[in-house]
Amino acid sequence: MAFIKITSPHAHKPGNTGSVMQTVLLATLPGIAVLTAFFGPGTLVNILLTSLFCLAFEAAFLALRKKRIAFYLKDYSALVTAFLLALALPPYAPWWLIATGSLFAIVIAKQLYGGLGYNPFNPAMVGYIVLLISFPLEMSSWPAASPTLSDGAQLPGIIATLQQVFLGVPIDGYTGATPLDLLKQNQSQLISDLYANTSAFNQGRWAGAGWEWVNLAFLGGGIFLLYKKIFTWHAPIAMLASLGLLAALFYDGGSSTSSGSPLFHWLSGATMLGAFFIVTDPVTSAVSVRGRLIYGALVGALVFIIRVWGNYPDAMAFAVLLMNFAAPFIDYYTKPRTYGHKSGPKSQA
Amino acid sequence: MRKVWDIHGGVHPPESKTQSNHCAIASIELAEELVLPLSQHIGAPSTAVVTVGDRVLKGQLIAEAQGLISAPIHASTSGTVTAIEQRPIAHPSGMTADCIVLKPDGLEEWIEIDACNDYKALEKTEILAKIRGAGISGMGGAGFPAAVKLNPRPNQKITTLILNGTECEPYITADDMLMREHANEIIAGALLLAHLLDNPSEILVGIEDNKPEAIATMQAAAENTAVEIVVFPTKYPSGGEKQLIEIVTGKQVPSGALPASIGIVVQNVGSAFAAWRAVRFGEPLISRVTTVVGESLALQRNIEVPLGTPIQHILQQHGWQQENAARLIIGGPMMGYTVESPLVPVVKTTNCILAPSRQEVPEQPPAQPCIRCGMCAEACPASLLPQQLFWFAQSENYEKLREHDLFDCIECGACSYVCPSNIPLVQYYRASKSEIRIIDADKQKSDRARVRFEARKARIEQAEAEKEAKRVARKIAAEQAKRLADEKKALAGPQGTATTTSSELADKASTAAKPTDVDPATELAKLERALSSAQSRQERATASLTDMQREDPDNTARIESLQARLKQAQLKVNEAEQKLGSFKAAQNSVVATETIIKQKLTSSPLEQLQKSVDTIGKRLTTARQKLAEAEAAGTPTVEALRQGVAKLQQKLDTSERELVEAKAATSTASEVATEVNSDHNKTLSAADIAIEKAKAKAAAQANMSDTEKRAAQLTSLQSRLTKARERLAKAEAENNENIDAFRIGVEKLEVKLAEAKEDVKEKA
Amino acid sequence: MSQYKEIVSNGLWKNNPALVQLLGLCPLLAVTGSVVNALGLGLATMLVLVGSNIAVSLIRNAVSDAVRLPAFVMIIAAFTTCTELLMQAFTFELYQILGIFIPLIVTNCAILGRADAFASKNSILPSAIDGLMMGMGFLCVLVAIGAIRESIGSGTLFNNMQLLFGESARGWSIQLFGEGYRGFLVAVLPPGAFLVAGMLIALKNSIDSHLQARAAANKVKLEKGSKRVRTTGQVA
Amino acid sequence: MIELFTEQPIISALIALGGLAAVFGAVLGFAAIKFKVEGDPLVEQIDELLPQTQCGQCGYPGCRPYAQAIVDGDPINKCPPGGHTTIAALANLLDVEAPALDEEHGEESEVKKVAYIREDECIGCTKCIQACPVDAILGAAKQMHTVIVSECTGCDLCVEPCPVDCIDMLPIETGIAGWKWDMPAPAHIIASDKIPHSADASTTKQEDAA
Repeated sequence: MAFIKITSPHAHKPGNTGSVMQTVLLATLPGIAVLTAFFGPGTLVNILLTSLFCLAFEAAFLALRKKRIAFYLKDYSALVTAFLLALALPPYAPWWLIATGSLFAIVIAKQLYGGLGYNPFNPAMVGYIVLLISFPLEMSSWPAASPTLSDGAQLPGIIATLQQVFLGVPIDGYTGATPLDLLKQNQSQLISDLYANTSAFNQGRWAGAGWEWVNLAFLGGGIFLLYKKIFTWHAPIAMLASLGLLAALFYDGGSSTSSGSPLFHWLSGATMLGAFFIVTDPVTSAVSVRGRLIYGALVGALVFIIRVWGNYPDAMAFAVLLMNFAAPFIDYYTKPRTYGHKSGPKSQA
Repeated sequence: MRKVWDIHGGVHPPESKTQSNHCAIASIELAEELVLPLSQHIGAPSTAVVTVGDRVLKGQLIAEAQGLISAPIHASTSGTVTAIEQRPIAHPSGMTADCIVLKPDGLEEWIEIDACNDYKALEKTEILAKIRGAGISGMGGAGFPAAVKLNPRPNQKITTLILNGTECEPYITADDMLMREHANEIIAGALLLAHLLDNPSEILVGIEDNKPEAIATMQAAAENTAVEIVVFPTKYPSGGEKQLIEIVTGKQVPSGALPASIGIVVQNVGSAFAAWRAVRFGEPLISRVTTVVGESLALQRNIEVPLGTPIQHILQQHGWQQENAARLIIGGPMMGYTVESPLVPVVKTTNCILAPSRQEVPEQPPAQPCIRCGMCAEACPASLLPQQLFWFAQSENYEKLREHDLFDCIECGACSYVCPSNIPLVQYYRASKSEIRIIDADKQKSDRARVRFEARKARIEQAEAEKEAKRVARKIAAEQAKRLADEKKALAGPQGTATTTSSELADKASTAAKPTDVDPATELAKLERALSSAQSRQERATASLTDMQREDPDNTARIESLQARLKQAQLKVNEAEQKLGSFKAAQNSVVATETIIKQKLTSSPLEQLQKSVDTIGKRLTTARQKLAEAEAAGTPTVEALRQGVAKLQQKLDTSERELVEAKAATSTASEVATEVNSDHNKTLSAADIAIEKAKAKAAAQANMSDTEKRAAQLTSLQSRLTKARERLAKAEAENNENIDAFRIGVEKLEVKLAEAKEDVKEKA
Repeated sequence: MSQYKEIVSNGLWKNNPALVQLLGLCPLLAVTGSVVNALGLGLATMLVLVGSNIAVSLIRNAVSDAVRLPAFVMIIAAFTTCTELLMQAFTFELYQILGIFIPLIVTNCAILGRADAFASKNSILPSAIDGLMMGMGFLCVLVAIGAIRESIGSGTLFNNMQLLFGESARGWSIQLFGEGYRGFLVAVLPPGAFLVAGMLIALKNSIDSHLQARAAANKVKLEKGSKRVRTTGQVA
Repeated sequence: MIELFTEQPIISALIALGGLAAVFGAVLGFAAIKFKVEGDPLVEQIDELLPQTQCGQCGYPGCRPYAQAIVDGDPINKCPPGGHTTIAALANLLDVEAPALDEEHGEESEVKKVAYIREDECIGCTKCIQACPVDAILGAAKQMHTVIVSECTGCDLCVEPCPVDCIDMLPIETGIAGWKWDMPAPAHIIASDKIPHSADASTTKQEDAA
C-alpha cells in the first residue's frame, strides 16, 4: 500500500485564518456594546446591513470568478470588513450609503485586486473614504451621545432607526457635533473653557462624552487581541506613541489655538479602532517588525496632521490609506538581517 | 551556569516525547532480510565490494567509500548476499536506489575486530582512518560523513566542539535514551573527538531542558572532565546546527560557510558514541537507536536496530495497525519526510519512525490565501521573511528570492507550522531552491555551450582563412619560383653569380643572355681554331700556288684551280675572322649587361629586404598585442596566436639575417662592379673569386676532353650527393617537415650519379 | 485598401490611444467629468492630431533625425495654438471651462507618438487618416468616460451642450435618475476617472479575449518547427 | 529695429523661432555626432538570456544572430528550447509583454534531451561531428563516434545528417540525486482565473477531496 506523500512539517499549529478573523470579530464586541449604549441601535443596524451587503457582494463576485463560495466565505474576512466599515460609518446612515460603501469595499478594493491577501488597500477604509468624499453631508451627521442629549430626548428606538435608515424619515434634533468637530471649529475658547462650556465635553471625563468610552472599549478589544497573539504590539503602539508625541508637542497648555491634549487624541474619534483593528490589518501593512514600527508611527503622525491641519475632523482612514501606499516601500527598506548575514538589505538595486 | 543565548523565532509544538522515553532501549528480533542502501549519507554513494552469493560476517565491509565525502557500509549481521539491486529507500522522492540485500543466517558471527585500549597512543590519522573506516556519518538526520568534519583545514583552528544532544523535534527520544544509557561512552567519545581536533578550549554538550534525566546522567558522567553540559530552554528548532551554535556560543555561522570557519565543530551525540565504539572496540556502524512512535502502534519505545532492517518489520513488532495510519514519517513531524512504502530500510540517519494515527496527524486542510499576518516571520529561526519568499516563489521571481536569502532557509518548517492559512511554505521553498539550482546549472551549461560554439566558429573561420592563405601563398610561390628560375637562367649563365629575384632584371638579363646559350669560352676557342685552320689552309694554298707558278707556269688549269682554292681559303679565313670578331663583341656586351645587373642588384634587393623586414616587424607587433589581449581575456585562441607570433618572429629573424647578408653582399658586389669597370683585379672579394672560379671552370671545361668533363661532373655529383645526404640526416634528426623533399632530392641525385657513372664507363 | 482598413481598426480599436496605449491620460482623466467637456477636448485633440500628422508627413523627408522631435513639437504647438484660438473665437465658454487643458494638448503624448511612429514614416493620405482615426478613437473613449461619469456623478447626460453646439442644444440635457439624485461625487472626482477608465480597459480586454478565443477556434493549424535553419553551415 | 519687432509681431515671432530653431538644431546636431553610441550592449544582454543551444529553430544561424535580430525588432517568441522562461526573461529585459511561443519555430519540450549515438551502428562518417554546433561529439573518420553528454545541448542538429540513423535523442535521466520537490498546486490568484474551466474544476475537486 502506498502512503500519502507530503512535505514536512506534518504537525500544524491549531487554528486557521477563519479562527483569526473570528477572534478579531469577537474583540470588536465591547466597542459595539459601548457604541450602542451611547448612540442607540444605529450601530447594530449598520453592522447588520454591512454584513449582509458585504457577504452578498463577496459571494456574487466569488461566483463570477468561479471560486468555491463556501470555502472562501469561511475565512470570515468579508465579515471583518463589514464590521469595520459599520463601526466607521455614522449610525443611522441610509441603507444605500451602506450598500455603496460595501460595494466599494468588497468589489473594488478587495475582489478586483484578487481577493483576500492581494488587496493593497484596506477595503473597509476604501469604502469609508469613497462615501466620505461623495456624500459629506450624510457622513458627517453623527448622532449626539446619550449624555449630551437635551432634557427629555432619548435614544431612538428600533422603529425610528429603521425608518431613518430605510425611508429617510429624519429623527428630530438628534445629530450633534463630535468632540473632534468641536475642537476643529473652536476659534476663541481656551481648551479648558471649551471643556467647561460644551455639553459634549462637560458630560464626559477626559475626551468628550461617550467617545472616550468607545475608545476605551476598543482599546480593551485590542488588548485582548494582543493577548491572543493575533498581531504584534509594534504597529498600534507605534501609532499611539507618535500620535501622543505630536499631540504633546503641539498642546501648548490649552490655548484657544491648541490642538488638544494627547489624551484627547487617544480617546476621541476612531483612534483606538484604527490603532487595533485597522492599522493592524496584516494584508495592507508592513511585514517586518521594524517596518511595522515605522508604518504605525507614520499613521499616527498622519492622523494628527490631518486632524489638526486638514479639512476633515477625523483622519484615520486617510492616514491608513496613505500608508498602505507606502507599505511595500517600507518593507523593502526594513528587511530584517538574515541569520549569518552581516547587515540587513544587501542588494538594493 | 553557562550563559545561553536566544535564537530568533522558533515554535513550541507539543513535545510528545513521553510515550517513547518511558522504557529502556530495547531490541527486536532480526528481520528475514536486511536491505542496505549504498547511499546512506550525504556525498557520493559507496560501491559494493561483495557479490551476490557471498557469505559475509557481521561487521564486514561490504561497500567502499567513493571519494572524500562518502562512507563505507558494513554488514549488519552475518549472512549471505542475496541480491544487489534497486530497492525502495528512505527518501522523500519514493524512488528506488542500489541496495545490497542480505539474508541473515542468525549466527551473528562477528568478523575479527581490532580493539584499542589507548587511542592516545595512536596517530591522529590512524584514529581518523578508524572513524572513517567504521562508516560513521552524522546520525542526527543530515548524514554528513563524520570524519570529514573531524579533519578541518590546517588554517582553521577549532576552538569549540559541540555535541548536539538537543533533539528538539517532537516525538524523537533516541538521543535522549542514548544519553541516559550510554552517558559515559558519549563523554568518552567527546574527549576522543576533542583529541582529534587538537583539544579545543571548549567541549560542550547542548541539551534542551525537557530531558532532565539525560541531563543528570550526562552531568554525572562529565564530572571531572573538560566536557561541559549546557542546558537551555526547549524550543524548536534549537537542534539545528546553526541554531545550536548561536544558543551556546552567541556566534552566528556566516551565510554560506561551514561552522569550522568560526572555529566550531558540531557532532551529534550518537556520532560521538559511534566514534568511541569504532575506535575503542573497532566496531563499525551497523546499528543505531531509533524511536518507534505513533498512535497507530501498540508499543512505542526506542530500539537498537541493525541497519537495513525494513521498517515494516519493526512496525509489525510494535503492533502496527496499518489501517489506522495515513502516512509513515521517517524523522520527526517537523522535518521528517513521508515514505510511500513500508519496505524501506532503516539507515544510518533514521532517528525516528513515526507512524501516526489519522487523528494524531490529521491531513492538512487546503491552503487559504496568505494574509501576510507575519506569524511565519516571527517563527523563522533564520530571520527570513517567509511571506515575502512565498510571494516571490509563487510568481517564480528567482531574482527576488535570492535577494531575500532563500538559501539561508533551513527548511525547519516553523513557518508552515504557524501559518494560519495552511500554506505549504516549505514545499514552495524546496521547489524554488531546486528550480534555482537547475537554472544556475543551465546557465553554466549555456555559457559553456556559447564558448564552445564560438570557439568552433572561430576555428572553422581560421581553417578557411588558412586554406585561403595557403592558396594565395601557393600562387605567389609559383610566380616567384618562375621569376627565380628566369633570373637564375639569366645570371647563372654568364657568371654563375648568385642573385636574388627581381622581375625586370630577370627579363633584361634573360634577353641579354640569350646569345650566350653556348659556353662562350668553348665557342671562342672553336672560332679561333676555325680561323687558324682556315689561315693555315690559305697559307698552304698560297704556298702550292707559288710552287706551281714557279715549277709549272704552263699548267694554267692547275694554277687556276689552285687560285680558286686559295680564294676559298681566303674567304674562309675572312669568315672565321668575322665570326671571331662578332663573338668577341658580343662577349663584351654580355659583360656590360652583367655589370648593370650587378649594380641594380646592389640596390633593389636590399630595399626589398628592408621593406619586408619592416612589414614583418609591424605584423609581429600587432600579433604580439593580440596575443597579450587574448592572454588577458584567456580566450582559447591563445595557443594559435602564440604559434603565429613565434612564426613571425622566425620570419623576421631570417629576413633580418638576409638583410644583413645582402648588405654585405651589396658592398662586395659594388666593389666587384667597380673592379669590372676598371678592368680587373686588385683585392679579390668572395664574389670575385666565385666569378673567377666560374670563369676558370668554364675555361677548363672548354679545354677539357669529354672524359675529363664527365669525370669532373661525376665528382661534383658525388659531392652534391654527400651534401644532400647530410642534409637529409639532419632533417631526420630534427624531424623537419621538408624531410620528404630532401629524401626525394637524394634519390634523384643518386640516380643521376649512377647515370653519370655509366656514362663514364661507356666512354672509357 | 487593406492598409487603410488596418489604420482604421488600429485607431478605433486595436491600438486605441486611450485604452491600449494609455496615452494622453492627463486630459482623459481631467476633463471627462461631463460629455460636453470630453467632446470639446476630444474634437480639439483630433483636429490637432490630423493637422500635425499631415504636416509631419509633409516634412518627413526634410527633417534630420537629430532635430526630429523639436520640429514635431513645434508643429504640434502651432496647431494647438490654432485650435486654441478657434475655440476662443467660437466656443468661448467651453474654452474657459477646459482652461489649461487646451494648451496642454501640445504635451499629449498620443499626438507626438503618432507623429513619430506613423506620420514620419508614411505619406500624407495614410497619415491624415491615421490622425483622424486615432483622434476618433481617443474622442470615443473620452466621450464614453464623460458620459459614464456625468451620469453617475451628477445624474445627467448631455448637460450644457449649448457650450459646443449653440443655444439650440440646451434642451438636449437629460435627467437620468430624477431630480432627487444626490450625485455620486467620486465619479466626478479624478479617482472616478481612473475607475471608469479601468473598467473600460477591462471591458475591452474581455471583448478582445472572447474574439481571440473565437479566432483561435477557427485557426488553421501551423506547421510546427517549419522555420528552422542549420547553424552548422554546410554538411558535406 | 526694436520698433520693427514690436510693430510686426509675426516677423519677430518668426525670427525668434527661426533663431531658436537654428541654435537648438546646431546643438542637437553636435550632440548627435559627439555622443553617438557605438556598438550595442543590448545584444550581449539578450545573448546572455538565450539558451545557447545553437539549434537554429529561431530561423537564425545560432543564438547570437537571433539576439542581434531581436535588437533589430524581431519577435522574442522564436526560441523553443528556451520556452516561456526565456521569453519571460527577454520580455522583462526589453520591457515588453511576454508573448506565447511561436510554434512555427517548434514546440517547447518538457524534458531535456541529449543525443545518443548507437555506437555499434556508427560507421564513422563524421557528418554528425560537422553538424554539432558545440563540438560535443567525439570521433574520427572511420572510427566510432560518441556524444559528450555534459556538453550536448540537445539541439538535435546531428540527427538528420546521420546516414545510418544511429543517433537518438534521449531524455536526460534524473536519478534520485536530480529529484526535486514540485511546486504546490497553483494558488488562487487572479491569473489562475484565466485557466480554462477544466483545470479550475480539477483544483476545485482537489479542494473538495481535501
